[in-house]
Amino acid sequence: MHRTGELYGQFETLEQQKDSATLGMWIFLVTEVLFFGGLFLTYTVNRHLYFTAFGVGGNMLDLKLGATNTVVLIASSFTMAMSVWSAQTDRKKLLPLFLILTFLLGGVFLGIKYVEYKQKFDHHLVPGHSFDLTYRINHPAPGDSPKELAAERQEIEDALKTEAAGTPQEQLTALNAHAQLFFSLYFGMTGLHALHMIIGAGLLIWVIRESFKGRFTASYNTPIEIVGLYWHFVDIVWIYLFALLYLINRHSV
Amino acid sequence: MTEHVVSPKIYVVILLALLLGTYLTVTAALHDFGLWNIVIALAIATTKATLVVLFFMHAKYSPKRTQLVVACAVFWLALLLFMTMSDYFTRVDYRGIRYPVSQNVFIHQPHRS
Amino acid sequence: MQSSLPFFPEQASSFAGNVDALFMFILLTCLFFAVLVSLLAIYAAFKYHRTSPGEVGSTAHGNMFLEVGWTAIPLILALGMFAWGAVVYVNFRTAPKDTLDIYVVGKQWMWKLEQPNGKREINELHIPVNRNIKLIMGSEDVIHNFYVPAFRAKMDVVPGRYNTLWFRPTKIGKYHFFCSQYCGTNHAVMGGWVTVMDPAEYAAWLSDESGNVNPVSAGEKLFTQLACVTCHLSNGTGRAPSLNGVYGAKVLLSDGSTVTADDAYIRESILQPKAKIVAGYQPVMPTFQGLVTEEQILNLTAYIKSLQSQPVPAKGAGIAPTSAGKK
Amino acid sequence: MATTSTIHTGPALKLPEKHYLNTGYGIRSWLLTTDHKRIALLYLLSVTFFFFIGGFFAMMIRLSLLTPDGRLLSPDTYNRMFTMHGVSMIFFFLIPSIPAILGNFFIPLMIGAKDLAFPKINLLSWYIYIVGGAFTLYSMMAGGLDTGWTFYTPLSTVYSNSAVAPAVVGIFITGFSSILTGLNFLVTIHTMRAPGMTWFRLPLFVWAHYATSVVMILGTPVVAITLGLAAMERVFGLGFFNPAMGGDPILFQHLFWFYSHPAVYIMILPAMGVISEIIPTFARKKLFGYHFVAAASLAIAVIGFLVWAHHMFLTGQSTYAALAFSFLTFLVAIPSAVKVFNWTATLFGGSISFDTPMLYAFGFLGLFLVGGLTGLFLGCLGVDMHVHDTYFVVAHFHYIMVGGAVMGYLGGLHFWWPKITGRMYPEWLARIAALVLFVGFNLTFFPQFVLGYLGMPRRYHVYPPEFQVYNVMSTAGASILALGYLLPMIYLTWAAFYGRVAGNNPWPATGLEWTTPSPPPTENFEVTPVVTWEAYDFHNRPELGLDVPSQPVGAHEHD
Repeated sequence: MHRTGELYGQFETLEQQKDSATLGMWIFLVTEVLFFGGLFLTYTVNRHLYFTAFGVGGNMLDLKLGATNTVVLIASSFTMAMSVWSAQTDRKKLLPLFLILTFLLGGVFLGIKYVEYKQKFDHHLVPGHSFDLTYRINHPAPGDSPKELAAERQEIEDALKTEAAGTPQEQLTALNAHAQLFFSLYFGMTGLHALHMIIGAGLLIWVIRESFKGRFTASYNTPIEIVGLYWHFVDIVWIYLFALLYLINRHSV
Repeated sequence: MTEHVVSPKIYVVILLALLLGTYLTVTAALHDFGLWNIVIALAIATTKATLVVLFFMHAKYSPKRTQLVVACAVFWLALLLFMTMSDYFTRVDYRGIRYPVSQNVFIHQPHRS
Repeated sequence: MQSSLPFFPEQASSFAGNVDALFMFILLTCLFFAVLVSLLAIYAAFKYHRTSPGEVGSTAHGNMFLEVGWTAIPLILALGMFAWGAVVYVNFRTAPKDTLDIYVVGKQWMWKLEQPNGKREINELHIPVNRNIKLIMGSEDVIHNFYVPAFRAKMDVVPGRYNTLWFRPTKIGKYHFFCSQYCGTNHAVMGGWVTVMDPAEYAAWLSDESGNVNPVSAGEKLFTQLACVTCHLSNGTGRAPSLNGVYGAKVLLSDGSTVTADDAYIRESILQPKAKIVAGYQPVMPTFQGLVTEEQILNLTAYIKSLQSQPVPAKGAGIAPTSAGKK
Repeated sequence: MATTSTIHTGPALKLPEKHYLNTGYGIRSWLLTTDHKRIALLYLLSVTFFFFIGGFFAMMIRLSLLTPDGRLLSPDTYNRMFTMHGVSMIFFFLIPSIPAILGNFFIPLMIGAKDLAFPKINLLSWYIYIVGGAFTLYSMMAGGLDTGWTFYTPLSTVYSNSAVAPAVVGIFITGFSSILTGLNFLVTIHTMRAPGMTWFRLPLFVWAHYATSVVMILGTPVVAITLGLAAMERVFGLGFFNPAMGGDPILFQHLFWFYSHPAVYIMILPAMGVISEIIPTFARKKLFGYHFVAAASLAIAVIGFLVWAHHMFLTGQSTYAALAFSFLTFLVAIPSAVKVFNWTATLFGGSISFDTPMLYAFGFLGLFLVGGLTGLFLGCLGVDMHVHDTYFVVAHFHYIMVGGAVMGYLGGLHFWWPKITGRMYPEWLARIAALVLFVGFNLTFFPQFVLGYLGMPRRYHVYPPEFQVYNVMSTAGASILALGYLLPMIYLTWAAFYGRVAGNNPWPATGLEWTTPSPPPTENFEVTPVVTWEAYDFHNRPELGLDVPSQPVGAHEHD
């Protein structure tokens, strides 16, 4: 199909085109909701079955980094919304600025996520053969606060009491297995989320390039709006991930 | 279809509300409210998500059709979660006890044949 | 199955009649509609056959009365089927109290079954006629399904949990049982025979122990081997409660609740000792998960059962005093 | 030649000068096309390929079951055969067949659009399908697959020794093809309708695809993530569904059936849509109860999502949940019944011809009746406890999926073949093939109902000898069925090149797709059509050249 200006051949009008694109994106987001939905269900069922072990796992996540990331992502959602506004009101200088800000905030998020992942690797909290809930308390790094470590030890000991197994070693195996489920889900959910962030960042690079060319105007800004919808959706997923993974049972520390 | 331009003022207000929500949810999580912690965390998350959908994503100003799409997403996600959990919450084990009472799942080591 | 073209399997359990009656009800209802619709379609096809190339049909395009009618009538019939089916199923899922309990373990690709007295069978099940039988089933690997067509009953056997299947055989004979959940290579041969016997014959068969180790003595041996005996002293002075008389009695737990010491409780206590701690004792018992096989657990249970008649010490038993009310 | 229906008798018909098939000939003009019609043909080829792979496995299964002791195949080979039969037929044939071929081709034509809303995404869908198919084919060659198409854990994730991971990844990938197709259809139906094409003037084929698309976009992502988790479990040893590591195998079944039950509606709804086109055309009469049939499609799509755990009545699911799911299962039967009644009612007062598509429609009606009604037995808790996982289930879903969906698919192919290729197929040969299929099908699958009630479990490589009689019948039927499938494959291909030129509207039918030349031009319509008539209205369409009694028709123009 031939393209006339910004109008693709299968459409009659720009309005119809925008209508289709927006609806298409919303429907795609519904699909995404259900895609993450499968993970949320797996999480819910296992949280129901292994409430304590999941609590221990959640408390091993870094609340400060998680909260910072939430703020960063909310801010990037805001700058994304401002990009849409800039495009709609024909502010051709502001538009790339806000888009770049969004992109940078997204980068900061991924950077912080990298730091968190690295911590988990260092603490042997990655599912697999070397998974060990007690690695950190047994191998403290120089910078670790003793108070924090003591709290962590206490929590694991409390949790062990609820695991229905025998010798301390076997109890630990069971707790490890259940906590490993938590971390499998943690990496699965945040990993899939990060993958979405990376795709979003790729889309941002594309619209930033096009915005420098001045392609987006008050009458044609569909791509900005579409990328915006996607970006906000990724933000929403994180809002829930933060609550479910980082916050539940946090008080028990 | 005329486009609704949302003013930056609203965006700023929503941004502040979201940041406030984040502060509240972290603070609430650090206090022990028992099972209410879960409710609070999810309620705040849902409020935040709703704000993002309504204002940042312009669902409030979109045609009914878009709102229907959003409603479908929520509805089907709820179906998936609640109908499955309805099985888990009402399951009884072989003794007629609700499952799981304790973690009464016996674990066999897997042995590949 | 005498006739060469059988349509119904034998009816050999209390469910069979119910299931077949329900089946016939649905079958007749469905046949009525299938025949009705087919006849109408065939009739119309000939009656309204096109006679000239340019002919068109009538302008009729709907009738509210018909639409409501053919929505409502099938709905009512369907709800009837649901209700009847629900009654049959709830009965099937609710085992009566007075059952003969048989432990069933499915593994790739055999069935191990164990009679209440510990007599073990592989791919064979002997049961007395007209007795409520309850199978308590677990799997060692993948999901299986225990299915006896003549009893019209089946249930999945899921690893990681127990499912139960109860039935009441009503006819003496030998019936196939199958694994009806696909479980890998030899799924098709993972089956055997259920032999329904006269109660007296069954009793004779059960007590014929040739070729079988007595589970009680096997359990007693294990009780020593696994060092259970070092804590569970029979006189009640050990670190763990005496097990004399505990089987079938109510046990007072540390959280104030009570639990009946049945096979399931014993099994759980062996595999997950920390799940329910007897009041007044410390959670010191190690788990035997992975250390004992399903059969050994059954042997241990049989031994503990045999202690039922032993004298209960005044102190050091976990049995709840009769005055202990509900929590 | 069908004198009863075809108005054109003169030899004057010619193919149009320029149409979508002759706009380009190179391989690039096909592999890089964004024309929905060409993409539909790409799907036609690839889907047919998988149909024959699946059909080959089916034949091996039936041959092996001829004797009770399974002499032909080893147990492992047999298990691979039925697994790969299921996987290729369900994920690579049935799910894409009608939507991606006929839906892709005809939805834009039926609503008066130049193309789907997102032509590039449409092409992308096909490539995704091919990549997913390649993974699955690789799994079939590299060790095969023996988990059953349902991939139940922990068999699939821990115990199977076959190539599970590539197959699961292949299906995961193919899922996105389905999602994007559904998305494309939904947007197209919403935003691309021609002027005058209101919602209630849409052909029911479009309504059916609307409902199908809803299922595709809401269900497919769930099975995608589920299979993704299963693949992680298999490859990295995670424990989501592995009881040995604390996971729950029943959770896998919940997640799997959340999609895979509605997936049945992805297969049957489009077939129902085809039948809703064929019956009015060959009865020359408006479809009875248009609004009810349209609403029934949506009702099936929605209620279809509420019934999934009826596949799990005997897993130890809670009794309460089983009751709820059984109740909802009976509800979903109602809209299907409503459709059948409306189709039958349409016949009354019609002017019925027995052209091949109509024969398929009759065949569909009969087979779908049996398939649908036997679903009641399975949805009924008290009967399911006996027939669950037996051949009764196998017979039931083949009546739905083969008797229903494939009959609808073949009916649709015949109905629209003149539009797709511009040429007619040989009518008498086609009628014979339709009859052969009907007879072969019933002989194959009806005995399996009896087998199932007698208690023969499904997926059995060997079986007790008393079941042999019915198995022999079934295998005999399968041979006839195979012939029935080969025939259309041969004569349709022949007809595409050498058939008689069909003209724009050979039947004639009322849809917009018949107002454009056959084969249609690349842009579908030279001028955007304006719709002024209701769906299936033969009485106010003088251009069809029919003898409408009460209304004098000016001139008998042939299109």
